[in-house]
Amino acid sequence: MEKEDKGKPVAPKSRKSASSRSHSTSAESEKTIDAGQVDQKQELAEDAAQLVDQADEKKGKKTLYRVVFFYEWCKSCGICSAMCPVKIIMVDELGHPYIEDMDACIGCRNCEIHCPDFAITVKKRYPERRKTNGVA
Amino acid sequence: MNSEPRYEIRFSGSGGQGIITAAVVLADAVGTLDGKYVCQTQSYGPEARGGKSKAEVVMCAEPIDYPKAMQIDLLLSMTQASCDAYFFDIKPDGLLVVDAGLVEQLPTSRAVAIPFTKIARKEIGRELVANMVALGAIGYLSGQVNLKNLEKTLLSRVPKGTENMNRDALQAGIDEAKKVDLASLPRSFANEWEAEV
Amino acid sequence: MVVETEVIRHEYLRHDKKFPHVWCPGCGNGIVLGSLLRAIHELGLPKDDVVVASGIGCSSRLTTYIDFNTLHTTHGRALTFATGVKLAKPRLKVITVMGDGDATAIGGNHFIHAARRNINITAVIINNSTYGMTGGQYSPTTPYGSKSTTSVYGHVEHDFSIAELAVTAGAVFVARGTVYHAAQLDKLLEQAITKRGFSVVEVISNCHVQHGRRNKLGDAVTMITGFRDRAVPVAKAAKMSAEEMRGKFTIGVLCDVDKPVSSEEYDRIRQESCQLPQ
Amino acid sequence: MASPETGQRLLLQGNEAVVHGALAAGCRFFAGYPITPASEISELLSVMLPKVGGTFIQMEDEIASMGAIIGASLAGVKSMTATSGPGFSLMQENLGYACITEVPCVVVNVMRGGPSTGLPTNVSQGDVLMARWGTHGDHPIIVLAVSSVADCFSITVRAFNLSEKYRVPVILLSDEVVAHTRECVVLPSQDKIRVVDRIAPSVPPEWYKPYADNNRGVPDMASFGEGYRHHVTGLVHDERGYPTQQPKEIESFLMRLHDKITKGFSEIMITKTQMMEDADVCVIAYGCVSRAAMQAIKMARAHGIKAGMLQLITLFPFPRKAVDAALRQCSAAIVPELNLGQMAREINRVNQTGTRVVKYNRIDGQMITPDEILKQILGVS
Repeated sequence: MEKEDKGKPVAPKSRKSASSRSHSTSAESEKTIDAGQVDQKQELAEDAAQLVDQADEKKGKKTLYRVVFFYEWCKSCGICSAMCPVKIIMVDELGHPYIEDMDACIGCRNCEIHCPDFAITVKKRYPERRKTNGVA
Repeated sequence: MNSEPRYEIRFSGSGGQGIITAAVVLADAVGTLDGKYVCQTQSYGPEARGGKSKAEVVMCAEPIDYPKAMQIDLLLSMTQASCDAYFFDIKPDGLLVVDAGLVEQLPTSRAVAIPFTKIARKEIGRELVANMVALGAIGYLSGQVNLKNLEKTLLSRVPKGTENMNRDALQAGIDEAKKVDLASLPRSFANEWEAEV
Repeated sequence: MVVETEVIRHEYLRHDKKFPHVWCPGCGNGIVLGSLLRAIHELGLPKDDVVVASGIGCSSRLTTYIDFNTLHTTHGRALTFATGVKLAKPRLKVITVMGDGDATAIGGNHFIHAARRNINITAVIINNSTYGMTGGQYSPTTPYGSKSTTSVYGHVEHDFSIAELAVTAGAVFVARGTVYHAAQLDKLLEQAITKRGFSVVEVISNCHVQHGRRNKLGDAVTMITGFRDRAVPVAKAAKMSAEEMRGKFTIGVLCDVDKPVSSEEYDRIRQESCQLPQ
Repeated sequence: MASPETGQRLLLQGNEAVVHGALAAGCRFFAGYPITPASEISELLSVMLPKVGGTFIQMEDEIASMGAIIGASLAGVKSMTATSGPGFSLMQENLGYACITEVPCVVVNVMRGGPSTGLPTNVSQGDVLMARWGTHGDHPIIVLAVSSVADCFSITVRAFNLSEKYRVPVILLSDEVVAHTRECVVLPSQDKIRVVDRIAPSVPPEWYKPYADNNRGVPDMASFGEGYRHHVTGLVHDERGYPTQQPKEIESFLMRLHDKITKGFSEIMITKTQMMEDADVCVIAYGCVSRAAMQAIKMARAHGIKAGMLQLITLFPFPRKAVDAALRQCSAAIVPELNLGQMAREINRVNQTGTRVVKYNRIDGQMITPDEILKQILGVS
């Protein structure tokens, strides 16, 4: 199952997102950060990783995120798209979500926590990405 | 009818007179300490509070099949109403024991009237223990229980601090019953129980 | 930082159950389940020590999917089973998940008495204002005038507030959240699970398929984002007039008090009487 | 109330003996709601349970009581509730839940006159078929009836043992007369009492299938919090405990519920015969009525009539073999009951010999007296 999680989303839908990703600029994404913080303020502060992110931003480096859809479980309800503060989650003709501009993602995780079907994971995108240590 | 005769006692009165407590103490003494088979039953519900109340003790040297009284050997009545209501299945040679102050019309001549409530009030100082005075009298008159065991059981069952009062009440009942000459009653069977006591 | 869904998926969902789950696309039940699992994860509760009991209804189906000791009981009775489990094995963390009809109609008596009794149980009540599973009949929280399959001419009865009912019945912790405010919901659930005593979290959720469609409330997205506009934080609501609060509801912690917990008190009695001469 | 001291003669009420039996069988959880004539069981257990490390709780109603004991049993604690007719009616839904989820528990129903509030302080045997068929669905259940204070102790222990062994709720039918009669009993010491406990799984948790069939038909039972995380549901479920709608799985599951009881018939069906060796007429009775019947049989013997007694202790599964043997042997059977013939109907159902089955019924809240039964015996001899 673990393999499916990582493998599947890249398959049919990823073409669009992959192509759009290259067009994004850092200026665009910075502009939308304020809008994206609506409901998530409390939790953002708690996290140590966030401090690292802030430090990175000061240095002019921006944390990149990757939104992974697990299409097997997706029921195309459209909530993720509606919840995205930077409006990068688009919906295709069949109702399946895809990312318009992955670099514009601010990592608010609104889509992830509002997905009723456990079909979205938002991950940090480091060049040398650490393995998730969240597993108890 | 039965190879081993049953002895059946019915306690009757009104709710609050301690009729059931008296029956339980007797049953406990006969069953646990005397070692006979015993069944104690009672009427439940609304009639146990203020209305007619009854409790029965059946004792036998052999296991008891039917747990309720069938033909009563001894009926205790602490009120007129209960006497009238529960007298019907007493044996022809059964004995009726009543509270002299509370039961005025006796349905049989084989009856003993002792003023239990008056004794409790005058000698013990508490009307509350009239049931124990009656229990003492019944224990003696029935001849079915070892009186020492009866006292022992009573003391183990009453609330702490009331032991003396209850013991005195029981003894007053026994003393009063000793004054009764059962032989003078018509068709007495006094000889049978005298041998046992 | 929220735990990644991938972790939740791998760690807490039953790998031998068929997914996706039974709920309709866009159903808030899934969002609440996500919040609940994140809260349990954040608290670091061992899976073996968690018991999740549910009643009957859409929301109550969630016990099937999660890898704890799960108990899918009869309609409205989840709290009674939970009471038995908790008292029999006090070290277990007992959480019940119920719907609005489940908890407050058929299970209303158990609900108020669980609150009064103050046993260490957390009750999560997903309120979607209708009986979804049985086909959209009116529930105790269906608003006055609404349409349902059993009130096609408009509902003539009045609804009540589950959270306020819980406060009055004596629950020591009562909070209300919505599926829109999912991040806040995580926190509320964490607080409720940690709280000693009977804690209640009412979650305002959507049933766009039954309640929404009949009352022209729009699709899942419209209903869920609608909660953003109708929800008022407790502190802010305190300054608003009744007129301003019309059609709105408060969210956040409504009640947080401390009271002796009956299950703990009973433990003490048990320990004392065990030492008495037998 | 003193704690029971083994080996000592004690004067106990039927209800009190049930309590001591339950404690001896290992009951450590009781949830109940006050109701005449079962309240003494609650009262005494509220005193006794904490002393032995157990739990007593008075719930808000009988529905909740039944739910709580199932919850406690799932957590690994032997549990019981006690009630009377109206409360027993309320328990039916969750009783069905205990049947389908195979949760061991004991439900004591001290029968009183019905229907509805009926006759709260009077005796009856009106709940016999309800005990068997009260909850919906086609399920097996074990129903036992007590007739004396000594029974109340020993049959309660049996009830727990059967419940634990077969993972099935056991209904213990008492009645107002047995419940409130005081008799002397000597409680056996704990080491003389055979106590059966449910079998816990021996496989590692990953291998555990909570409802898998085995040669006994009774799956091993893991309790909550022991590492065997599993799902318990009142929906028809597969061997993993998950809801199923596969006709094959449904049928094999429901058949297993029946089969496990069928396999245990010889142990489950308890009857008692007295004076049956040469009997021409038998009285088939249970509960308090069997006491009157026994007295009547002795009276009949004094009249020179060869009467005998078949006392049913297990009412369901119906002890067909014992009843059949009695019917074959005798020319007539008297079935006295405090209802309009609920067991007589069962007896007639299995009567293949043409033996005359005579019902004798009373529904006026009073006991059947030995004289009345004797009259019936005389009538058929």
